[in-house]
Amino acid sequence: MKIKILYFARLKETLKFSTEDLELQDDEFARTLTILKLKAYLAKRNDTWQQMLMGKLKVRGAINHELVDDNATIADGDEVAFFPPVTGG
Amino acid sequence: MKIKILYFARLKETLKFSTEDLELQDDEFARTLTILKLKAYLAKRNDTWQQMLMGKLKVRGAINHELVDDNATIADGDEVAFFPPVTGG
Amino acid sequence: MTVRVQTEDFDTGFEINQLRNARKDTGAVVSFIGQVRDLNDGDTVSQLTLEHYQGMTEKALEAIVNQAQSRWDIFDAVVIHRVGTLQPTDQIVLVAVSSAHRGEAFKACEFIMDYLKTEAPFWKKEVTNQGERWIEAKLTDDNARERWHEN
Amino acid sequence: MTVRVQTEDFDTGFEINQLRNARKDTGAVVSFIGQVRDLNDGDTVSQLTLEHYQGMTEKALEAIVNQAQSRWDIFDAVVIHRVGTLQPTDQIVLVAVSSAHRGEAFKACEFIMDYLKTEAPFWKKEVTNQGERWIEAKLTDDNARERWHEN
Repeated sequence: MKIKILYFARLKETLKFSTEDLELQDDEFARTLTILKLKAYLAKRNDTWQQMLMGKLKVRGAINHELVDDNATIADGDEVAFFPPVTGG
Repeated sequence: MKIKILYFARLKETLKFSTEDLELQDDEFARTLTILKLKAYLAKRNDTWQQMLMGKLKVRGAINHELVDDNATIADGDEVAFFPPVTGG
Repeated sequence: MTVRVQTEDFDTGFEINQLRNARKDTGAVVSFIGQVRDLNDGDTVSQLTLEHYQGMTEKALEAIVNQAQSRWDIFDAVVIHRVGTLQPTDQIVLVAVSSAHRGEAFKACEFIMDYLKTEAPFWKKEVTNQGERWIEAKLTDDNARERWHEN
Repeated sequence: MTVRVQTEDFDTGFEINQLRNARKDTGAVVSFIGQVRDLNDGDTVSQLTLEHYQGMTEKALEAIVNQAQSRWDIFDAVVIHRVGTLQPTDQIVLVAVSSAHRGEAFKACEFIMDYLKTEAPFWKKEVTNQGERWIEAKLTDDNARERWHEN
């Protein structure tokens, strides 16, 4: 299973990542992958990732350009994005 | 007692008056003159005046450029105006 | 505050930019433009004439803007209303309001329009395919104004 | 519907006139302009940078305008949002809505702004006399959007 992940604003700046391609083994974990599970998975990378994705900061997720909540399911080939609450206008 | 009266829109058009100076004897009637009393007084001129000022048409009054209701008192030297409900904007 | 009653057309972009640039802490400008429709009550309109009560009109508009300024935290407001003879798509009225944040500007702009519609001494007469007629005041306009008493 | 995300400035007067003249039965155009303030949370702002999620932004804005069109009887809407680096008094966003009558245009315009503020993927970073900082989302913006669920 292959997904693309994008990071924006404070997340991009602190994680020093704007985009990455992630390949996951096609197992139970991948087949039931949600936004929350993916956050927890990425948070294991190190303290900074833990803090940014599972800390106090509110992180919103999008799948294929649609805002989704933590329980939304991620499928093979999806474009996932993580960002802080939006502040345009 | 001398007042100035202005007429607008449908009133002006039907009464064929845009403005007039009215002189009233300085008696009890004049001293207690209200918008409603003035309407009734003018309405006696003929059927058209009766119809326009005391008929079905809603007539609004202003004294010295301020919208007022029927009970507002008119004083010597006042500028009184009669017109239909406004329709600008 | 700017209040003008005029026969000439106005330049909306210019007026809005004046408001925008007057203060560097301006964050929001809300504007309303009303224009002549080619259709009213199902009939085709070819011309609209606006009459007003010279001497009272500006005072009434200023009183409305003052009320808006006392109710909401706005910076400035522009009201321009045309009189005379107009054609469909001609501009009739511009109301523009500036403020720090959008909520206040939206409310004040709509408030000014709702009051203008019911308290400023303008009257419209239209030429339609059915002939000439005075436009009647609308109950919906009275209701729109009444809303502002509730809160 | 017009939705644009761009670094260049826009001409409000031009955009509003396009909307005005598109249909002869247009009676009302309501517009909102948001601009960079020189002051935020008590600090002097010298610069603002807007980041966005290219690919999602236009779709999110179009979805918001579609929602407005399904809720209110409006004719057309324009949304232009700038990205990149801006200075105080620079324009950030224009939302303009046309309709037959003013009530619908006011509601749709404010609705679009409230949803844009909470659902369109833009992020602001400002340079102030206290240094650089990301602007935090405001609870008042969430509340502004929530209002629209009630009626």
